[in-house]
Parts: sequence; structure tokens; C-alpha cells
Amino acid sequence: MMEMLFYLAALVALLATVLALTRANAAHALIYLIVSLLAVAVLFFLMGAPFAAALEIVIYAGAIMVLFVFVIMMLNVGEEGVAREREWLGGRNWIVPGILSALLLLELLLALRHAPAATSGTAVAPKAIGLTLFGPYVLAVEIASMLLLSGLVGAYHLGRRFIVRRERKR
Amino acid sequence: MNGLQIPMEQVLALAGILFSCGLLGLMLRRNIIFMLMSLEVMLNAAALAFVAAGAKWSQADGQIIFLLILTVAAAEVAVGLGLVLQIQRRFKTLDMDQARRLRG
Amino acid sequence: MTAIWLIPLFPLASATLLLLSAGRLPRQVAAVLGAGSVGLAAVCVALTARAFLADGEVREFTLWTWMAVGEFTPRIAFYIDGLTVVMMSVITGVGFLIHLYSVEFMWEDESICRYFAYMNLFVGAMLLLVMADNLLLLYLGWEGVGVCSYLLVGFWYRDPANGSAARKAFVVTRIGDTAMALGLFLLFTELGTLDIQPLLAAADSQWQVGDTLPILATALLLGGAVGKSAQLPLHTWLPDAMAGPTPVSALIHAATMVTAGVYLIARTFGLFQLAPPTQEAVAWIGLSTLLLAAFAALAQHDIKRILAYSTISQIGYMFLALGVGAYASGIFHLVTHAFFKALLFLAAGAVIHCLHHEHNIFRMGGLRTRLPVVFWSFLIGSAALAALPFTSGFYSKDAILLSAWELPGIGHWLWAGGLLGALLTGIYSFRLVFVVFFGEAHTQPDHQPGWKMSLPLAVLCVLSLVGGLLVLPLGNVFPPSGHHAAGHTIEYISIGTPLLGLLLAYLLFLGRQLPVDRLVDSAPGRNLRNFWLSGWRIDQLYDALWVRPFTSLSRWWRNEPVDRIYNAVVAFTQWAHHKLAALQTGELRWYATTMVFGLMLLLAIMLRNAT
Amino acid sequence: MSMAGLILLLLLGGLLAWQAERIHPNLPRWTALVTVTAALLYLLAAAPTEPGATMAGPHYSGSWLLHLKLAWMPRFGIAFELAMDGLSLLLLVLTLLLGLIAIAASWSEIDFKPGLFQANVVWTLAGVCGVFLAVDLFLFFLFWEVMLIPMYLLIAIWGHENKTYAAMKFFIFTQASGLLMLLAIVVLAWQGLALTGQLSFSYFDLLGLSFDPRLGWWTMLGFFLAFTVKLPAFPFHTWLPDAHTQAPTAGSVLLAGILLKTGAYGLLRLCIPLFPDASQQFAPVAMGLGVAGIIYGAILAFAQSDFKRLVAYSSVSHMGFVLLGLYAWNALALQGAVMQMVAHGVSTAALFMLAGALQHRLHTRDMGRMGGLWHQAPRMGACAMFFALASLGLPGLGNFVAEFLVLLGLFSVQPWLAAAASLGLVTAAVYSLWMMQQAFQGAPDTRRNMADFDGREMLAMAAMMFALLWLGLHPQPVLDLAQPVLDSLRAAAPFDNPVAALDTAAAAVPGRGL
Repeated sequence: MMEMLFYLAALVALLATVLALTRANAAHALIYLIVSLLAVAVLFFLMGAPFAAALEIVIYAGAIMVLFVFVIMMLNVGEEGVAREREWLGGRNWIVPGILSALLLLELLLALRHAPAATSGTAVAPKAIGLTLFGPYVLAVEIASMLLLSGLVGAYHLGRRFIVRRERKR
Repeated sequence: MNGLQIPMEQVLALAGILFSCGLLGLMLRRNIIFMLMSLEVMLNAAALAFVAAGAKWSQADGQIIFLLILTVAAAEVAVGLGLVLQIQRRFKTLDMDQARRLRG
Repeated sequence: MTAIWLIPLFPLASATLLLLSAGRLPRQVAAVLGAGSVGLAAVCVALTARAFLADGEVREFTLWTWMAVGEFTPRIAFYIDGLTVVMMSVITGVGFLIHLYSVEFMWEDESICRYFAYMNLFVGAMLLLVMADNLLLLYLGWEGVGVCSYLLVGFWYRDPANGSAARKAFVVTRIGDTAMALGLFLLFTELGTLDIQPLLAAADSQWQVGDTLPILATALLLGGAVGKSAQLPLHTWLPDAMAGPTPVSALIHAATMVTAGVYLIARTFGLFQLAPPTQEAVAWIGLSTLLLAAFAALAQHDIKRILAYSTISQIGYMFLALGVGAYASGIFHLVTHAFFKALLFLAAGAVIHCLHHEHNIFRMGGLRTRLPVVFWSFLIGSAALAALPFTSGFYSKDAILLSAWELPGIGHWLWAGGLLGALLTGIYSFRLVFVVFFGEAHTQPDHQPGWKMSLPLAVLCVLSLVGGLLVLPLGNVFPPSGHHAAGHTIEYISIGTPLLGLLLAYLLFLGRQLPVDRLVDSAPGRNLRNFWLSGWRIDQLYDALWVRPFTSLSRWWRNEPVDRIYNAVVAFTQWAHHKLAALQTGELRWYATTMVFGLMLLLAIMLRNAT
Repeated sequence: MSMAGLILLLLLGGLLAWQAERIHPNLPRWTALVTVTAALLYLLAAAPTEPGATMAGPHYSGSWLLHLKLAWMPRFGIAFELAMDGLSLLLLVLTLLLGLIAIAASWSEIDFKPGLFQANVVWTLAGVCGVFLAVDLFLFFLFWEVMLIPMYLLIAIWGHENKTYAAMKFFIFTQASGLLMLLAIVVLAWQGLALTGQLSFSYFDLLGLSFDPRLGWWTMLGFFLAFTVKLPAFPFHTWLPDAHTQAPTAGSVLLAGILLKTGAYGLLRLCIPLFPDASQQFAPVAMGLGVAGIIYGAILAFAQSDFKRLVAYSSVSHMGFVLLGLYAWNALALQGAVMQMVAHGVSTAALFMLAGALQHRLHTRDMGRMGGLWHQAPRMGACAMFFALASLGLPGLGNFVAEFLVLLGLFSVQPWLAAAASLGLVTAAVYSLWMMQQAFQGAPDTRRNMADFDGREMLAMAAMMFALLWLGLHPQPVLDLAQPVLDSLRAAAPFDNPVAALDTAAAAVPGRGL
């Protein structure tokens, strides 16, 4: 039963991803992407990583995707934008990316042939994660915090002028 | 609670497929927003592989890397979307085939 | 004993002074310095000669070691034997007379200072040439006189034709000089010295008669001699070199420098005796040159060019003498030739000077009464040139012809050729006399030569007449040649030939007895005349063979063909740059695609290595 | 005497000259003049002429006069190591003398940033002095670059109409070949490490290493290329005409007078002694290049209408003799090569100074627009004639001694090559006299009004004339200075014995067996 759930979630993730990336309307695509993320969260949970599953939902699907939503709303592409997207998705544009990704996938699968048999099934509790995170990985935490800070500053700097400008126009 | 015992090659194959889908999207789409979404898919696929590996060895490291990927994704999206706004302002389009200045 | 080193020092010091003055000296001072220094040198030479004649002792004098690298230790040193004394006497004696003559000839020229500087430099270099005790110092003098010749031929530099004549003179002789330099390399490499006397001794002990090496070495030396002495095939520069002032032609291109080749061969005759083929070549070169130049002289109408060709021809006699082993006769002819040819040139110069720089003999005429001094000088000079009996030229030329006759084997041929030359000499020299000094006048002289010009003419007249009685102190220098045992018939033929030439010239040019005009006006006649006028078209031949290929090659290469290689590298780099820059499209998807491609490749490599 | 002090003096003097511009625009040239004069006097006064105290290195005891070794980067075996022998001393004197000439030549020519100009001149001198003194290969490379950059600036900033192209070409040629040399130096040092177990860049340690022949060959080639580009030898010479033509007078004087000599010095000091076997194998090729350069340079010199270009090509031709002399590698030819370095330095510097003076007065280098200058400027004409004669190798002047010794030495090794090279004597006459004809003889242009040489210029010219006469008539002091060095170099890197060479020369003469 649980195995079935795994395969179902995997299928959902796959389908949702494909759909997300082939939509012409950004908002629709975003919704599919969120579905895909949620399905992956299910996979995490099933593999015994409840903490990761939770973060996937809260931060990925919750926070990051919402950023996308904001931006899509701000840009307000409209119908002609959707039509143009649809046009860009036409047949010939698929050839080279399709072949390349297919080849890469083939290579990846070949490379993964000899992967170890299966996951252990034992869950890793958040406590262990926290201990490891602030133990051996403390430097990574610091770096990540720096990264976030710089992301913050960069986003503020890049976004600010856009907003100011629009306000002045109004 | 305990998790499932899932064949690794299947999880990793899923991650690989998702990653390839992301790549496909990255190369296929001309709209910068979709390209960013594709990046998210790829990051997510990588995260899936890490988590699966962590589960295989019952170690916390996989999830920790996921956490780091998450921060990277967050920062990237923040800056990336800021850039999207700037591109829209400067080029009046989100089409990355047009938003370029190099003549080549 | 006189300080030998003073001899070249006087003219060299005077030249330096004149050059440093940069033309600011008044012309009186320049003239006194120029002529006086050569006069002083002549006095020193006379003293040295007297001392030498008194004891007959060879004198050596070392100033300093020029350079010393390993075994190569040429010195700045002088070697005075009979040959040197003879040469020095000619150079300073005739040189002084010509300098004196120049004072008047060049008085009006604004660059008289420069003129005397070059002339003195020439005398100094020529003295170094004949006094050198080693071949390297000789080479210094050799090139030095070449440069002075260049400077003096191109003395009136404003006319590009003079410049080109000067360049031709220098470059053509330089070809010979280069051969000579190679000869020096060969001699030093094989014999380990360039000092002339040890060199000759070493050659004598190391080489056998007829070895390849002496033949090669002498052939190379002969190259130098041929270039300097204007013999075939390097004679073409001398007629053009008449572009210089006439006293220059008298001094450099008649009396001294052009005979340097003769001196060189005489000086190194020991080598030539080891190389019979070269020696024979010397004779043949001399013979062919003397005939060729004599024919060319027949057709010229520029007074100086006639004399130039006659100089080439007379040096041909000297080469003939050297070739048949009559070294002393060759040097004897060198001396008498210096007298009468200098006399002829100076007289011609006087004609030119008094006729507003007229060179064409057919625009002269009838000068016998108007310029009597010049006429008598010219007559005496021509008589000596034609070797009329009892003039100086007669004695020397006769000796050469007799020596040729006595050479076994080819001797008779050489003698016959020389005789033909003598006939031609008689014709062209008296053609000159008759055309210029007889007949009706075409141009009037505006003044008479002054004493500074007349005195040298007079002295040279005397020398040309009685020079044949001189006994040169060459006995210890050259091997004694056997006494002449030729019959009287040969003597009579030798005496008669020039007279026949004189008669022919009279009939052709003065008496108008022979219908020569019609002959010349016919098509073959005219062609032949033009052929001889152009000097057997050898100039044109060399032009086509060497000059034009060189200039067109240089024009073709002018823009640096080697740079094309580097330009190709540059072009390739630029091409590659454009191609690579084209990859940087600024197109995000393109970057992504190429990254994927690269990732794919990396993975493929990884997979390949894993299996 | 302090060798480092000499270099330091020049470096500081350059700095001072640069800053002196702030006080007065004429001050830099005085500063430069005083600096170089002081350096020259110091050198002449303090340089020993007798071998100094015990010297490091087994190969060179005896001929070295001075030695200085300061630790610099001991970890990599790099030291600040200078040494001086007769050859270095000779070239140093030449360098500083020509430095004075260069400063005199540019006395009133430079209006733009005179301070920086003089500084670059003096710094170039410093770099060249360093090259002539350095015996640590890394330090050698450093000075090699130090002399390159100020020269690049001299051309690029104060050059003529096409200066950027010329400067870039100069820079790329020298730099590319210099990097090859750096590579070769590193390979050499590593090879030294492999053979002796000690990493060292010192010349004395690297000398006499026995090499794997193939590696030695390639390493030798690296050095050879660097030095022949600088020399320059055919076919690496094409930067030279452009650089010379475009450089300001002082730049041309320095370039022709001394920078080219660093190439010859490098070949003599480094390339051949470090790789005797490879060099000996390579000698025929090098000599062939020398002959090709002599003839090719002469033909192209004749083809030029630009005064400076003509002189530049004549340099190519003359430096061919140096290459020949070096690779003939016997006492005569080597002395000839050294002599040619000195004599050519003087004569070509003088010709470039003349060219610069003409350009300054006439605003053209095109000889088609000159002609008859002798009439208006007899002093210039006389100087030009003198140096043209020197350039064509008139006996009695330094160049003749050089060329004669080279050919004489070469003849015992390669008679046919000597014969081919002596063609250069004829062609040199052709182009030198053609130059005189075009520029100074012929009918003068009466509308032209130009000044003759003034006292300052005549002084410089007279000094160079005197030097050439002295070299030509009494070269012994120079020969004596170089002799012990050349002897020890030949002892360190013996080619096949010269007696055998004499025999082969004799055997190579055609028809000997007849």
C-alpha cells in the first residue's frame, strides 16, 4: 500500500512537473509546480525524512512559490503574453533541447545503474539533523546565512528601483 | 516512524528524470519566469537525490544538504526575480532571446 | 735614416686638418696644405729612396700591432724594398705634380678644401697600400683608395650622373675587393699569417707548383686586382669614373690607383708562380682587355673616355707582362704609363679647362697654335702612349712584347695580340692628336694655362721622353728574367707597328686619304661603331644580368615578404577571435544549451572511464 | 665596485628625472644626463680590470671580475646574483655611452611629458645593465622584461605616425619569445634539480649539466628564439623596421645601439655555453639564418625609401654577422662578433641620430623628398658619409675589424658560408651609397632652409667617429677585455676542435683532390 503511495506520488511529481513546464500561462504553471513540490514532499516523508518534507512544503511550496506569484502578479502579462508563450512552445523549438535532455537522461540512468539496493527505511529525526547541522556543518550554516543576506540585499537593491520608478510614473 | 524501503535506483531515476525535465524547460522556454521555474525543478531534483542518499545511510547529512539547497534556492529566487523586474523595465519584455546586448 | 712613417703621415694629417676645418680655411691655405703635404711626402720618399739606392737594404718599420687574436696578429707596419720605393716615388712624385696642377685647375671651385682633403686622403691611403708589410694593411689602403676614388668621382655631387658613376666605381671594385678578402681568408686559414714575406715563404714551403689551393688563392687575389685595375670582366667602372675632376682622373684613374692590381700581383708573385693556370689567366685577361679596350677607344668621342679606355688597355699590357712572368717589365710599364698617362690627362684637363668644360673632341680642333704648351705636351704623351721609338713607352712596351714572344707555348699568340694592340694604340692616340689639335677650330680657348698647370706638364713631358732610361731598383725583388735573345726581325716589327698606326691615323683623320667616312656611315659600320662606343655593350649586359634583377628583386621584396607569415598568424587569430566571439551571443538559452552539452560530454567521459 | 649600486643609481635617477618635470620642463634631461654620466664615471672609475676574489663555479674561475649574491627567494633557488667580467664591462660601457648619446639626441625633440620620457630612457638603460650583469637566470629574465617595458612606452607614447602598431608588434614579438625563454629557464632549472638534487637558477650551477639530448635541444631552442628575435635574425626581424621607424630618436638609438646587443649577449653567454652539444648541432642552421639575414637585410635596405627603415634593415644585415660569428665559435669569429656588437652599436646609433635630426628638421623621413642636403648641411653630410662608410665596412673603422674577424673565423669552419656572407660586403656598399646619394647628393632643393648640426650634435657625432676610428685602428684594448671571457666560454663549451675544422675547410675547397 505504502509502496503504491510512493509510486503514485512519483507519478504526480513527474506529471505535475511536465505540465508546469509546458504551460503557456505562468500562473497555471506555478500551480502545477506547487503540486509537484508537494508530491516530492510526500516522497521525502515516505523515505523517512519528515523534517525535509515539512521544509519542502513550508519554504519551497509556501514561501518561494509565493514570491513567484507576487512577481507574476506585478508583471501582469495578460492574454497576448499567453498567446505568445503558446507560439514559442511550437514544434521545432523542441528538437535540440529534447535531444540533449534525452541524451543526458540516458547518461544519468546509465550512471545510476549500480546504485545501492534500497533506502534503509529508518527515519532521521529533526533532532539529529539539528545536532549535525550545528555541529560539523556550522560553517555551512554561516555561509548559508551570508548567502541569504546577500540575496536579501541583492533583491532589495534590484527590486527597489523598479518600484520607485513605477510609483513616479503613476 | 519509519520510512519505506524503496529501491534506490528508482528514486534516483526519478530525480534524474525530474532534473532532465528541468533542463528541458530551461532550454525550451524563452520566458525568464519559466526559466527560473525550471531551475527550481532542477534544484528540487537534486535535493531529492540527496535526501534519498541520506535515507539510504540513515544519516542526517542528506537532509542538511537539502536545507542548504533550500537556502540557495531562496536566495537565487529572490535575486532572480529582482532581475526579472529589472529586465522587464529595461527591455519591456521577458523574452530572453531579445533581452541581450551582445552582438555575437 | 728618414722616418718612414712620416711619408703617409703628411698627407693623412693634412687631409684630417682640411676635413676638420669643414671648408672654412681660405683657399690659399687649403692649396698650400694640400699640395705642400704631398710635396713633403715626396721629399721624404726621395730621401728614403736615396738611402735605399745607396745600400739596397730592405727596411721594415712597425708602428703598432693592429690587433692580436690568437695567431692573427697583423701589424701596422711598413716594408720598404725596391718595388715599394718605385711605387712610392711614382705616387708622391706624380702625385705632387698633379696636386700642383690642381691648385690652378680647382681654384674657382667653392669646395677646394674638400677636394684637397680627399686628394690627400687618397695619397695617404695609396702610400699605405704600397708600403704595407701585411695583406690586411694593404687591404686597408686598397679600400681606402677605393673610397677616395668614390668621393672624388662624385665630387661634383649635384649632378646625379656623377653620383651614379661614383657608386658604380665603388661597387664594381668592391666585388673584386670581396674576392680579394676571401683570398686573404683562404691564405690565413691555410698559411696562418698575412704578413707578406712570411706568407710567401710559407707558401713556397707548403705548396707545390700547380696545387689547387694556390690556384684558388691567386684566383681570388686576381679578382681583387681585376676589379681595382679595371680589367675584364670588371672594367666597366673606369670609363664612367671620368665624371670626376680631370686631375683626379690623372692621379687616381691613370697613374696610381688603377695600377694597384698590378702592384698586388707583383707583390705576391711568389704565389702566382705556384699557380701556373692563374698566371696564364692573368696573361689572357691582360691581352683580351687590352684589345677590347683599344677597339672601344677607337670609337669614343669624349676626350676623357678615350684616355680611360687607353688606360684600361695599357694596364692590360701590364697584366700581360705579369702573366708572362716579366714582372719587372710590368712595373716598368706601370711607371712610364704613370708619366705619360698623367701627362695626357693633365693636358686633356688643360684643354677642357680652357674650353669651358668641353669634352667632345669633334667640337675642338685646331688647338695646335692656340694652346702650344698643351699641344706639345699632348703630342709627347701620345707618342709615349703609342710607344714611338725612344719615348719611355717604347722601352717598357717593347720589353713586355719581347717577354711575351719568349714565353714557350702560348707566347707567340700573346705577342701577336699585343702587337695588334700596339697598332690600335697608335691609331687611337694619334686620332686624338689630329682631331683635337689639327684641322679647323670649333671652340676658342678663353685663356692660357698658368705656370701651376704648365710646370707639371713640362716635368711630365721630360719624364715621358726620358723615363725609358730609368733603371728601376727591382733586381732583388723579382727573379731575373733571361736576356732577350729574340732576333732583330721581332725588334723591327715592334718598332714598326706603332709607326704604322701613326700612319693609318694620319691617313684616316688628318689627310682624309682613306674613305673611312663611307665605311662608318654604312649600316654594319655604324653598328660596329656604336658597339664599340658602348664598350662592347658590356654595360648593358651587366645591367640585364645583375643590376636589373637586383633592383626588381628588391622592389618585389620591398614590403617585407616575411611579414606575410606573421600577418597570416594575425589573420588567423582575428578569424578565430571572430568565430569565438560569435559564441558569446548574450542569449541565455544558448548558454544553457551549451552548458548542457558540456555536461553531457563530461558525463560521457566519466562513464567511459568508469567502465 | 657595487654592481647593484649602478643599477639602483639608474633606477633612482629615472625616478628623479620623472619628478623633475614638476619643477622645470628642461630639468629632466639634465637629470638624466647627470645620472648617466655619473653611472658611466662610476663604472669607469671603480670597475676592476683584474680578476676578483675567488669565484663560485668550477667553469669560470679566472675571467670574472666581480660577483655579488644576495638571497632573494631561497626556497626556489632564486638569488639576486650579479657578476661582471670583461664582456659585461665592455657592454656596460657601450650601454652608458650610447645612453648619453640617446639623451643628447633627444635634447630638444621632446615636448610632451619630458620627465617621463627621460625616465623611460634611463630605466631602459637600467634594465639593459641588469641584463648584462645578471647571472641568475630568473633575475636575467626579470631584467629582460624591465628593459622591454620602458622601450615599449618610448615607442608607444613618443613615436611617430604609426606608433601603436609598431609598439605592439615590438612588444608581442619580444614578449612571446621572452615567455619561451622563461619556459626554457624553468625547464632548465628543473633539469638541474633532477640532476643535482638542488633547485637553482644560478648560471654557475646550471652550466655544464649533461642533458638528455632531445630535452636539451628544445630548451636550447627556447633560448635561441628569444635571443634571435631580439638580435634580430632573419626571419624574426620584421618587428625591427617598424619599431625603428616609429620610435623617437632616442628610442631608435637605444634599440639599435644596445637592445639588439642583449640578444647577442644572451646567445653568447647563455644559449651556447649552457647547451654546447645542441648548439653545435644547431650551428649550421643558425649560421644559415645569419647569412640569409645578411643578404636579405641588405636587399631590403636597398629597397627602402624611408631613411630610418633603410638603417633598420642595415641593422638586420649587420647583426647577421654577429650570429655567424657566435656560431662559428672560434677565437677569431667570437672576437669579431663582440667587436661587431660594439662597432655596430656606435655606427647605427649615429645613423639613427642623423635620421632623427633630419626628421626633426625636414619633418619627413622619405629620401625621395631629400636630395642635395650636402649643400645645405655639409657637416651632416660629412657625418653621414663617415657612418655610411663605417656601415659598409671600410677598413680603418670598427665595423671592418668586426666583419673581417667574423668572416676570417668563419672561413676556417664553413668556407662556403663565409663566401656567401661576404656578398654582404658588396650589398652593404650598394645600399649605403644609395642612401648617401638619395639624401645628401644630387641637386639641392633651393627652397629648403635647414640648419646644420649644432655644437651639441657635432660633439656627439665626433665622439662616435672617434670611437669608430679607435676601434678600427687600435681595437686591442677591446679585444683584450673580451679575450679571457671568450676563452673561458669556449673552454666551457668546446665545439669540435678547430684543427679538424681547418682540415674540413681545406677538404671543402673544391677540386682539392684534382
